[in-house]
Amino acid sequence: MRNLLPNEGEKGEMLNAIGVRSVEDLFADVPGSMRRGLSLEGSKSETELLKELSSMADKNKKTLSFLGGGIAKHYVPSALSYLLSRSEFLTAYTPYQPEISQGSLQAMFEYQSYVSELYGMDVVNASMYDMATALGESCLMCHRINGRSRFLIPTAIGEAKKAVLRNYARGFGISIEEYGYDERGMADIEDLKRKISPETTGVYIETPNMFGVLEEEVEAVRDLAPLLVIGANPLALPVIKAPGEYGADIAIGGMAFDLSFGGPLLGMFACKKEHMRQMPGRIIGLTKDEDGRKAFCMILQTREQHIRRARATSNICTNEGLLAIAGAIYFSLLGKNGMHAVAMKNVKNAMTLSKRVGELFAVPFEGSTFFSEFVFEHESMQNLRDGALDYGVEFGPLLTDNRAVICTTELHGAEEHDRLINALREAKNV
Amino acid sequence: MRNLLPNEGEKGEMLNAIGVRSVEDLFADVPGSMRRGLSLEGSKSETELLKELSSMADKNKKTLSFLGGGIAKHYVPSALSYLLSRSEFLTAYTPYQPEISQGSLQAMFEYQSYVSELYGMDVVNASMYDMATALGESCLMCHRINGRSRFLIPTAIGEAKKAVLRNYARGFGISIEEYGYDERGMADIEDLKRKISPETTGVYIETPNMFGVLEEEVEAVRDLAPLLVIGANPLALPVIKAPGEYGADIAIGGMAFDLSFGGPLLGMFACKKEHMRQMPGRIIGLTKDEDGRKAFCMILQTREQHIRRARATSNICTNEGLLAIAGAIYFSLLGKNGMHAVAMKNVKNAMTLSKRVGELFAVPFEGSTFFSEFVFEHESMQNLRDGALDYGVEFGPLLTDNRAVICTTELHGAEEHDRLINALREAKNV
Amino acid sequence: MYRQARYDEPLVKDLGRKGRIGCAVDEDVSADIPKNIKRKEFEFPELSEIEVVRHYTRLSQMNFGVDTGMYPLGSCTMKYNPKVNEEVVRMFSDVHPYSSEAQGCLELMYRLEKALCDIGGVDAVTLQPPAGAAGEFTGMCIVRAYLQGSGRNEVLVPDSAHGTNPASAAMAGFKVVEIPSNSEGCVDINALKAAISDRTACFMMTNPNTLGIFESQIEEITSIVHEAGALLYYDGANLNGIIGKVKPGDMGFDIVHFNLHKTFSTPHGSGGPGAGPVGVKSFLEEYLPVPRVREKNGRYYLDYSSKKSIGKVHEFYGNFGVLVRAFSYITLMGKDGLEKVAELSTLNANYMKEKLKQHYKLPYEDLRKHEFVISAEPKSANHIAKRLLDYGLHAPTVYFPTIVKEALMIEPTESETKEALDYYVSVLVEILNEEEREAPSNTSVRAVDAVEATKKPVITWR
Amino acid sequence: MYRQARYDEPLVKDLGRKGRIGCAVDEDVSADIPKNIKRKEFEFPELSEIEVVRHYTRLSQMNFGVDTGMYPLGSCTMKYNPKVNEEVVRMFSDVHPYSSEAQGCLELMYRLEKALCDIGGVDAVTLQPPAGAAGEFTGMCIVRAYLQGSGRNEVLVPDSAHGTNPASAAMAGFKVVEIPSNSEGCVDINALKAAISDRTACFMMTNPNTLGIFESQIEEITSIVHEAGALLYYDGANLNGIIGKVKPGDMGFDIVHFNLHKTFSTPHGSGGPGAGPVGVKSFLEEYLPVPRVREKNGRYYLDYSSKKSIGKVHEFYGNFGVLVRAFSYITLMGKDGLEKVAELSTLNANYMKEKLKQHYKLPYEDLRKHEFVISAEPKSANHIAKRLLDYGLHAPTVYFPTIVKEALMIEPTESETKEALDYYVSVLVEILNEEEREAPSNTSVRAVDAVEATKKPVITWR
Ligand SMILES: Cc1ncc(COP(=O)(O)O)c(C=O)c1O
Ligand SMILES: Cc1ncc(COP(=O)(O)O)c(C=O)c1O
Repeated sequence: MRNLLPNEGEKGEMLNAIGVRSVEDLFADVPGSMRRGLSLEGSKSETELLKELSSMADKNKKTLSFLGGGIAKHYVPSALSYLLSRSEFLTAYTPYQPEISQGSLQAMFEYQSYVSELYGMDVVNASMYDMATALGESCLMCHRINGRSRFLIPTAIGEAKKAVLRNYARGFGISIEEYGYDERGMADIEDLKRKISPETTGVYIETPNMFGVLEEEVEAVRDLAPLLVIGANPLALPVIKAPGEYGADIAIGGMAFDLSFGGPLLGMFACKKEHMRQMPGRIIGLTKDEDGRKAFCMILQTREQHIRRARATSNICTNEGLLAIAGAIYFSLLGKNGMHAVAMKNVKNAMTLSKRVGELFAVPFEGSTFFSEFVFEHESMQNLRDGALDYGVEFGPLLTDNRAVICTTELHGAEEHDRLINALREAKNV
Repeated sequence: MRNLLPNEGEKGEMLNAIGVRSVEDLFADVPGSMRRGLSLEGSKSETELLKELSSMADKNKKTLSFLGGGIAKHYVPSALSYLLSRSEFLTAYTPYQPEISQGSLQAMFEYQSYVSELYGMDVVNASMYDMATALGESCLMCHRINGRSRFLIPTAIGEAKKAVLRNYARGFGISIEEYGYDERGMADIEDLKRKISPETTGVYIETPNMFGVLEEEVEAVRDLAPLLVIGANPLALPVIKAPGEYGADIAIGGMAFDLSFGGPLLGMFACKKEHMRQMPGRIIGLTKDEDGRKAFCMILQTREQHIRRARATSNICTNEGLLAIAGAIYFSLLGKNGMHAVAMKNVKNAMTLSKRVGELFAVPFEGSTFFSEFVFEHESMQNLRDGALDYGVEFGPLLTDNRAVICTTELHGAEEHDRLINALREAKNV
Repeated sequence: MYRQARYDEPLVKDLGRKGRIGCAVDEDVSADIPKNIKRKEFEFPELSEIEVVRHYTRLSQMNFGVDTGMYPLGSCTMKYNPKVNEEVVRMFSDVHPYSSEAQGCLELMYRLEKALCDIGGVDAVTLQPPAGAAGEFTGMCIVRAYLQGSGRNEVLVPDSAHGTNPASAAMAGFKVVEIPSNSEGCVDINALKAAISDRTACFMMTNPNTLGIFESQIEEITSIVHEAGALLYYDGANLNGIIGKVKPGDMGFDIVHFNLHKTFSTPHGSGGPGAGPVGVKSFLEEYLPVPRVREKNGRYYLDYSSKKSIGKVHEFYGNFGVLVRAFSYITLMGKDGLEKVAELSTLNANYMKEKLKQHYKLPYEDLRKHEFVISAEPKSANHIAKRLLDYGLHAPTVYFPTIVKEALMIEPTESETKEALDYYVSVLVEILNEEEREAPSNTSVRAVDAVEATKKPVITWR
Repeated sequence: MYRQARYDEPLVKDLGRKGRIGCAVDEDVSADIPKNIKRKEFEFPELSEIEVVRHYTRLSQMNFGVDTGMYPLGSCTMKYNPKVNEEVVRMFSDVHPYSSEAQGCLELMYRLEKALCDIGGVDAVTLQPPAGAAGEFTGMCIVRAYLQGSGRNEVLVPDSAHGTNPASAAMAGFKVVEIPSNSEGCVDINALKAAISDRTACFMMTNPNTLGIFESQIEEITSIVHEAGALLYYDGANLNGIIGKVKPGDMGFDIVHFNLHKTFSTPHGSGGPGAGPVGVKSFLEEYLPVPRVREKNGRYYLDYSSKKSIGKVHEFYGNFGVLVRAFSYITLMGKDGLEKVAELSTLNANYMKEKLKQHYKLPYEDLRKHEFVISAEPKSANHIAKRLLDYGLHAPTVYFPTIVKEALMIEPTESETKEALDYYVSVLVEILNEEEREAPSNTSVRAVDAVEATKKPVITWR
């Protein structure tokens, strides 16, 4: 603990310089009646800490994972973790002083550019907390743009996202309504037509959706939506049409580099140029320095809370900066061919495995194209899941008592698929 | 694999520029008769590689380790591993161009200075391969200094060190002879007196020695030795007299930051100023640049193989540079108080545990002061060791069929000691 | 003299060549994509691994972090981030949030909540908000839920408040009313009394406030607010000045957020991720986001059952990786260490303030907690900031709080050595007195044209 | 224009203050040390963690590695070191060399030996030597043991040989005889014939040689040496130019060392650690150092039984951490990848050479393998080197081999992009033709006074 408190030995000297007698004098302004110490344990050595926390970490059992549901373990090149560990990126604040922060600014500009290419959108911010909060912000942004108060979302998106969205919408009195899915697991356009009204501010559609289905009805949705918000898995975009190609007003996405029990995540947010000034979050711009050299800085800050305060486009301040840098590095390492291969592999693996699982269980939405995950059915999912766990294999999440997700990414090969199928077969027969 | 071969796509263009037609033309000078391809497997993806190697690593069973014998697991602050991972240190070569390599040069100079303080010696080189090769070099250096051809070493040092030393000595016709130890496990001065002769070039003594015993006869050895070589564990030196205080001509030592199955290790080598020009290895010196700024560069290179060739003081070229930098960082992080505490803890743990083990087994050399390790006896050590392994506890190495080392460092607490004692008690009763 | 590294580093898109790749993946896969949704064109730069690594290594050297030098950004608590935390976080990096085998993660969350309850003087904590502002928003959602139907739709904030406070309140649907500061830089009690009414839902404050001054009339403030039937919200960004000395809950706050990336030493990552856990008094516990972490017979589990819960503010359980670092830090420091954090951060701030007030204008009364604000007048705060960069020192926060002209807001934190403080002071004095000159010159680029950048926004390379 | 970072960074001893510490250890321990051996005074600098981290972070920015820019040191094979290797090595970092539970480590060693046998065209390999020079010394010990009593006590080396070759031979007790190069820069066959005798124990060479030229008379050389009853030693430092194309064993070499820190992409660590495994033909296998790694029924074990073994050259099994990286690299690259290493490193070298020979003097004939030597004449090699630094490019090896005046020895490796090669060439041409000027100016310090440094050696801060 002393390693982090360098001036312990300099206290006397410094108190002298201040002209007080004791450290307590520095707290004379705090009413004594409310003072109270901590009841935590005492400080630990690094060795004790590592022992304690590694034994805690060991309580997380390792399984062969087919877990999905909006987040999945993907391949992360070692070079990425190394570069992110560099303290010049890791221990910097938001780049308020651009001259001494060109490194993170350029990396974030590159991130914005990559996302812009990937999503086919004009304007990208330098990250949101996650895809769920990005969805929330997109709803508010629609409301700012056209003033209307009904936001339509698919039934086939994760419950968690809906819960977050509702919190964002409530303050502005925006109602969230759902439109259903058809037998292919895609947007039910007839239902959407029924739900849409002059009060609709925007319509959200997601691809792949909660069922892992690559959505084929985006165009039909666009034709109906006053403002179109598309959520897309960035890893799928190299092989499917970009939100920009559909004319999305806003596009959102999310990414996890480490699973890290669900966070931190990278929330992506992009929009059309015409909506730029309604955009939430930080934006990095390219400019020049005094000598005419290429330089970067934060721009359009008058939208933000530190200037606009109560009328800001969002309250976001600290975002997921390091993950935006991670994004830039990831996209650079994968490049065109790597991104393409990963996308293809996630389709291929989902298709192959869904067929094999389909031999044992009902797999709804067969015939649709799956990206990395798909849903299957069993009368008692919880039992099946527990049974598979006995074989060291885990799938999920459960969507209902008899529906669950299986997720298979580019990290899986035939061996992993075999292990899942065996575990499912055994667990089914119990 | 393609990620490491950027010019695959540029081949044609580059061959054109060279003026040849195919890559094969570049190998026209290699007689076809001797050409043969590899029979290795094909290239792997990063994912496949990590799967394969982590399953290989999993074959190393984790035990609670009391293994010693010249190398032990010690506390390594996380800041050290981080700083060493910085590629400016990690991926640089020997600092042949000092102007662009001041970072590693200053760190190595600081390493030399730390070792100089620790060992109380004038001159330190920027690392040797390990302590065993440092011993070999010290023997040759004695020979260079006085021309004599018998080198005396204690019986109570590790077999491996002796084997390395013999290889170094053989080329110069130096005979290696041993002097024994007394009932305290320390240098047997009477025996040394018998062995010493006008042909003796130098005498080596080590503390703590193979029995973990802190040597108390160094002065007596010094009074007899024409040239005195002291080997000391750097972690013990904050609490025991430095080699320089005894007037050592040469001092050596070794350190491991990661165990890493025994390597790489840091070999330390220091000498008196008067012997400086006989010193093996690279030396960093402090000087100035053109503007009068503090600067560092390699010095006294005329001793080295790239200039002196067959008459160099050693053949060493690549050394353990990164570990010398690690040494500087380690010493800086621990500082005076940390080094002192670690030293004390290694004595205290060894003393405490040896007493507890002494209640179950014979512990020779009781009454001597142990540093981190000690020896104990049992009629069938191999069985005892295997028995303890069943309890997940490992000690060793075995010195003989009925003697083995137990090593306990600053990483152990009462809990670990209890586990060892229990395991030993159970294993003994089988 | 300091000089930041400089490389003529192109945009990544201008590196690489067709056909290259920066990592070893199996490139030989294809699958059928329905024609109507298949992408026709997809272009990304193509670089080999060495090109990517060099590019971002060079960029990193053109960036400045706490590990590079002193970074006393006021209100940001740029303390040193212990490296051991990075080692600990790797132990937890591979756990899926929907895994049912994550007892270790749940235990960590449970124990971190308990520790924050102790530190904050609150009864229950949610770890879900992914940043301080998200914590504020969570708090405002709780206020909204708790006061539903009461007709209370105003949130009061001091004029010295951080921008996220009014923004978060507004996002939760409240009308924001600003309370002016008095001549001591503190909440003007009369103004507060005048503003408060049965429309008031909540008063948001931070204490010590953004001037670094402890609002010693806090007891009076809380009783005014509570008697009016409103809630009191604590913005925890300034906890570093009082941690272990006094607990926000004990001051009378009902809702408290913690900035783990400030007080609890998790690195700022060039802008994030952070974490903004929120603690509440027991009467608000059932409003906290779901899931809650609970324990039964030594097993931890996630509980989604709370009926009154506001729902969710993050897709999963928040920025768990940040939580791990904070837990590691709290464990390392312990009670004794954390109590010293307030002492030494306050000592450092007052030490600098004493030295500087002989040269710079120091508005408001003397004693500070962990930070203080001076005015650069008659020079511009911006110029002082840029000149500091030339010495390899990061600038303080400038122009905040807005109630001080040419504000320089300095927060040295407990991490800095006396020598570092002395050097920073000496440079501040030197540049105040020097002849006017252009700045900065020693950074990788010189003064950046931000005006042009916003006028003609270039946001991507497309 | 490139500018290396610069900090006025004091020596670590001038940082810190009495009573500080840089890590969290239990400081409250003491034990009895006998008075006669107890140390009275022990002084070390006392720094807090932030001071240590800043100090070495700043120093690192004043250093240049492969990750910073092109580093074409001839004979050193400064290729890019894949980051995945650093991830792999961590998996093995905690195993004690005397553990009996280390099957994973032993398997890795066993399989690495097999892979090197394949690559080297040899029958058995020891991984023990901790560097190239140590490999040479090991080889010479083997020669010594094999020829014991034969009266053969001379080792021949070409005059272009690396300094470690004669030094290693001498350290093993041999007399060293230099063989001059012919006008093509290769071994002068007649001189070899003249020098060889029944006193000759061994001829050490590297092929391609240090000029980057493949000694195409290698078959004649090996038969001369073997007919004379001597052994042939291969210095593997230059394997990168031929790996996968031709095997040293197939060229007729009896003993071969490998520089894992060159051909096999393990980072050089500012000077080490390296690893210098040695391979031999079967008739020499029993002389290899102990222990050997053996396999029986799927279990690996260490075998110390070899009677004729030369013993040991490292306390344990060599630089295992380096071995892991090399194994990882070989696994990643595979047969197809490794074969391309020679192709592309040779392509890159010849490409640069072709462009440069229009401007610089190129001694000896044209075709090169992975490296080539040009002469800076009439300028000095040192000046060219220093000017390169100003562009953020590391200099080539200078003044080696000594048979070329003002030698610049350039080895681009297969890692570098064509663009990087083009840029390096363009800078080399530019600085050859520019007016004389002082150099370097853009590095963290300017020209270092090495003469004074050696005249009055200051080796420590004491
Ligand atoms: C006083 C104050 N409140 C709130 C915040 C917002 O916290 P965050 O950036 O984590 O959203 C900050 C951050 O700068 C702050 O300084
Ligand atoms: C041709 C040659 N041989 C031998 C060596 C010695 O290898 P090491 O430095 O690993 O001891 C080198 C290293 O520079 C070399 O270039």
